[in-house]
Amino acid sequence: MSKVLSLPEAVDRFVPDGVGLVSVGGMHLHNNPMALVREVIRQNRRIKRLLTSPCGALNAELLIAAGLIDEIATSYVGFEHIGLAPSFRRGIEAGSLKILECDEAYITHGLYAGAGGLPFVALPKGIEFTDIPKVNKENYSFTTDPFTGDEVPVGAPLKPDVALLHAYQADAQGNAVVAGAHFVDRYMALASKTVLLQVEQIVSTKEISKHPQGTTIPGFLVHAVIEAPGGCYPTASHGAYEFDHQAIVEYLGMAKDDDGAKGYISKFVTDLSEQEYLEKAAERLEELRYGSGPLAVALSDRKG
Amino acid sequence: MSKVLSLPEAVDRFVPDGVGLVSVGGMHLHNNPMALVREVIRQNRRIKRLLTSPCGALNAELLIAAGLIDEIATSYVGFEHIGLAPSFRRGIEAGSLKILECDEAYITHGLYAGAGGLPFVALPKGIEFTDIPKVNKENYSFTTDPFTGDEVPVGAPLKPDVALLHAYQADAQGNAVVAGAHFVDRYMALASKTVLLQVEQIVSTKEISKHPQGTTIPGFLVHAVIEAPGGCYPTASHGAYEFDHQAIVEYLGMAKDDDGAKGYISKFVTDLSEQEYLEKAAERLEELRYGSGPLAVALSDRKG
Amino acid sequence: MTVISDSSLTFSRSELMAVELSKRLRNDDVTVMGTASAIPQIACRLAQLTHAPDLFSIAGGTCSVNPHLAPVVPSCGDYDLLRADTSLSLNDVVLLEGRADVLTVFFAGGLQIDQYGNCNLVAVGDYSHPALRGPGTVGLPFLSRVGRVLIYTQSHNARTFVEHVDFLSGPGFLQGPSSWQAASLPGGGPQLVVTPLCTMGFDPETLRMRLETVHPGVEVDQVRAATGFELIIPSSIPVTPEPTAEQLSVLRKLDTNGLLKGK
Amino acid sequence: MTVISDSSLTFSRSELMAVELSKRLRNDDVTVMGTASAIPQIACRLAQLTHAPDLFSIAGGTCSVNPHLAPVVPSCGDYDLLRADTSLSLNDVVLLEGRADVLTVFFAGGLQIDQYGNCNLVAVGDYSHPALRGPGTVGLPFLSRVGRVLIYTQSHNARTFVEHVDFLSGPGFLQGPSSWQAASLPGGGPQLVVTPLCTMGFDPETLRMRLETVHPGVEVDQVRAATGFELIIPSSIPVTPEPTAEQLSVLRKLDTNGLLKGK
Repeated sequence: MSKVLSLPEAVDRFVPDGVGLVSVGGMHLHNNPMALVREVIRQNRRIKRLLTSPCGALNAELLIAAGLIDEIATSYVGFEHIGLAPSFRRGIEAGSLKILECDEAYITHGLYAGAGGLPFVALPKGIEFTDIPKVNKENYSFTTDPFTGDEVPVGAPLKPDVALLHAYQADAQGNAVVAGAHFVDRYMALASKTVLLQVEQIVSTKEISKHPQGTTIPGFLVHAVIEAPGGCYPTASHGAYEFDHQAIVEYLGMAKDDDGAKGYISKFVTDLSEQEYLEKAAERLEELRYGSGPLAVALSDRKG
Repeated sequence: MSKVLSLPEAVDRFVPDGVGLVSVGGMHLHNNPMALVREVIRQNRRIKRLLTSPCGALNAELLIAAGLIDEIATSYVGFEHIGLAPSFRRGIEAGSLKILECDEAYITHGLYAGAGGLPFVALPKGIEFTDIPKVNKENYSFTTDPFTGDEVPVGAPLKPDVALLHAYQADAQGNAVVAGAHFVDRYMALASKTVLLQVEQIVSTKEISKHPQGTTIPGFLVHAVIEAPGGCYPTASHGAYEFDHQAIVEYLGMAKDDDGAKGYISKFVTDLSEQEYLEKAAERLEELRYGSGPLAVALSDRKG
Repeated sequence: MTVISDSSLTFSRSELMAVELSKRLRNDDVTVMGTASAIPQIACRLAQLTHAPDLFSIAGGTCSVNPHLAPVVPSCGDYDLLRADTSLSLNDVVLLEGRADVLTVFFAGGLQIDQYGNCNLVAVGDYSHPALRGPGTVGLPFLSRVGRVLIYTQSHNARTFVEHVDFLSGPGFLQGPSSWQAASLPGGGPQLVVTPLCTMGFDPETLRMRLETVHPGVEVDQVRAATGFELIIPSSIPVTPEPTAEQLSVLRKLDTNGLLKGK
Repeated sequence: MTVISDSSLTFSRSELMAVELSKRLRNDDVTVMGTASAIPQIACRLAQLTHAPDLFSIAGGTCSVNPHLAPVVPSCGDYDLLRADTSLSLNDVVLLEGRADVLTVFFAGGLQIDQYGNCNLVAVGDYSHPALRGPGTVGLPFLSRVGRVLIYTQSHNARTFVEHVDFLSGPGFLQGPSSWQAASLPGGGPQLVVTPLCTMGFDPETLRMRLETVHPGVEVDQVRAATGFELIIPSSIPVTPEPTAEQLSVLRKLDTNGLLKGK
């Protein structure tokens, strides 16, 4: 049974307007599922809560800039060495964006708990000495360790309604290869009710099963497979292309205020189809493509 | 800094007589670190508690047959389709072997908790409807889920003092490749204070780093690397050789009573050095070696 | 060697069991099996190759998904099982076993199985001084969470099918309707029991085991005598349909090792 | 571009910071770094290539161990970092971050850093209506568990070095000796702060920050003025040693992208 859908169909079918908790994959400027993010913006689907990996970047920032996010659960949104995330920052400073303050360990262990049907997860000592549990009582609490009698910090399970994820390759059933770092994307796939997967390339099941140990997302977790070559641009797609530093700088330049951010959204998202967007980016994408250096060779069995 | 030690040196240095909790890797008849197990028997090191993967086999059975185990924490010891584990069974029926009754989910999540410094782990609903928590109050308990107010089952973290593990290859620093299924071996490596790793082959760091995505045990977790080609025999070594059905049947034939089991231990373990044992097994090992079928080709990048 | 051969087809009881399990699998199922699972492994492959091509099946040891293997191997941890569509880790599969919404079928068994489908793989007799120590429960507590539990055993006798299990290691319908409802478990409970003699289901009212079909050549009284509790026996019991020529042909192409042959 | 050039050597402040961090690393260390970590990444590689060949170093984004990369890249999540000795998953690294007995060094920083080494990456001002919203804390709560915390920042001014952090997102010595002792945390707390002006340690009695060395060309009064709390200033403050020719040579072979050059 093929799960292959076009980008507009997949978002239309699986991301209802006003959807509850959406998790968006990728970390920092890598493997952000930007084709899915752009399509959510084009279809103007409001998201009650957005959950990022421990480090969100353009994936969260653009959805915020488009005014679609009520509340964000995250431990970081930014552009690493390039700069802060302007719409995220302005939204919180202005009070228009609510935040569930998280830390990396909670997001990771919370997804583990969500994936495994664990009622909650006990956290390692330390978080209770920060101000984080004080400002996020929805995700953090305390209970008794029955083995020692101590009060210990615990986190609520994270169970997204929808996950927007990127992988390198998948077959039509959704069996997928993650070519580089997995970040927390696999746990998002395990923990989420509905998984939308954009990939650089759809291949046959026969092809994907040549590398069973690299094919780590099983199709039964996936609800829609979208072929989106270049779909992480301007972020990196591990195994395919690097992130585009100058495109990020261009965004940061435009997004200095809300109007500028909206201008970027119009110019680069809503005024264009995904295909038109990628046609404009095609030349840059070629320049950013990984060559045949040692890593490309070492990881060549991950490639199509 | 090389961590390479001979088998006798590694056991002598890191497995003191009367050691607390020892975890032994491998699952069913696969990747049992038998060279380490045999050496522990030769050096007659008593183990207070032995922890198996969810499915222990010859790794646990031989240590029990040798009379070295006071108590075992396990969810299964047996020989799958071949038969029950006679010394395990007799020990418990006679009361000479104590048992901490566990289930697969607790062993897995408990190692996760031990690996991560989590004070305990909340378990998915269900175990409380079995008799297991009633007979193992040391590992299972109950506490309040502060998010719902429910009483939920929880497990204590598993933190072995020593792990006896097998991997396919390692470099002298202990960076190691697991060639086939990982079972819970990687979590044992993460959760244990001291890790002894037997490998089919020691290779250079340069060689091992050709496949960074397959090299999933970092050297800083490993305290001793032992080159033990054939060291899983008569169990399978994923990527190298199959298990020896007839050798298991031979063991089961001899171990029908305690004297028979002791006879096996003398004949196949204590009366021989590891090298002498493997010389006797050499012909069978050659027959059991994986050929060059489709899997061998698909996984060839894991090979030396 | 107990071969059933009262027709033009000749098949073993284990082959019939695999076919019966296979027929209960649906195209949208995600199945998991554990230790010594040749019968369910073949049942799943057979379903994939006949009526349920999209079924996903997880080999509980290696945790590979949809192993391509033919011949089927007896150990669930075999390296060859890694030739598959996808590889999960054991940790992933244990996580998924916490979730009844993802995994829909688990194949279970026991040293003892009681009238409510509770299973015991731990100990027969007093737990502290067992008459028979079993291997251990592995993943059986997961029975309480999975969509449908399909039980199979190659021993149909009064030592296996008991009034009450001596140690509950795999929850079926617990102590019956009131305890089952009070538990409000996410799983759907046991649905089927397949043995070398018959197939059994569960009465929706009492949640007690009920005879459904007897295998060719087996008498109802034979089943009754081999069962250590009062089995619900409807007035009319059909004979288990024989495997079709197609089913047997597919099955035997998978089982060239003959794991099910003659058993 | 602030180049220090009062000797035959010429080096940037960032290069000096990397060298100072490097000198604090030991041969048996296992280090972790996070976001935007060019300086600690180079510090670790430099240590491996000079006095600490057995040091293990984890790039917090990709979670590769001992990346071989030269030139060093600015993003901790870069695909090229996977060229390394070993690959862990993010989940593995988060697990290890629960354990002070395994990971011995974490490189930290903050929008605000207070006199006890507490860090804030979350919000400046009132949390509900912050004057400056930071990116978020990522893994900083882990500071309380790791063996030694090495803090570095490229901003040495009174907005960064404050009496009390407005939001505690990375625990240092908390509110000083009594709170630190009461917490009995597994980690050893902050050991060093490196800035473009100086290096600072912590007074063992009061656990307050104490000036250790001033970088070449920097006056003690300049440091005092740039620090928003009362820094402990011993009577005699040595000048930070200049990087050796060997250190600079190794460092620049790693940093052919010039990430630290001229900063």
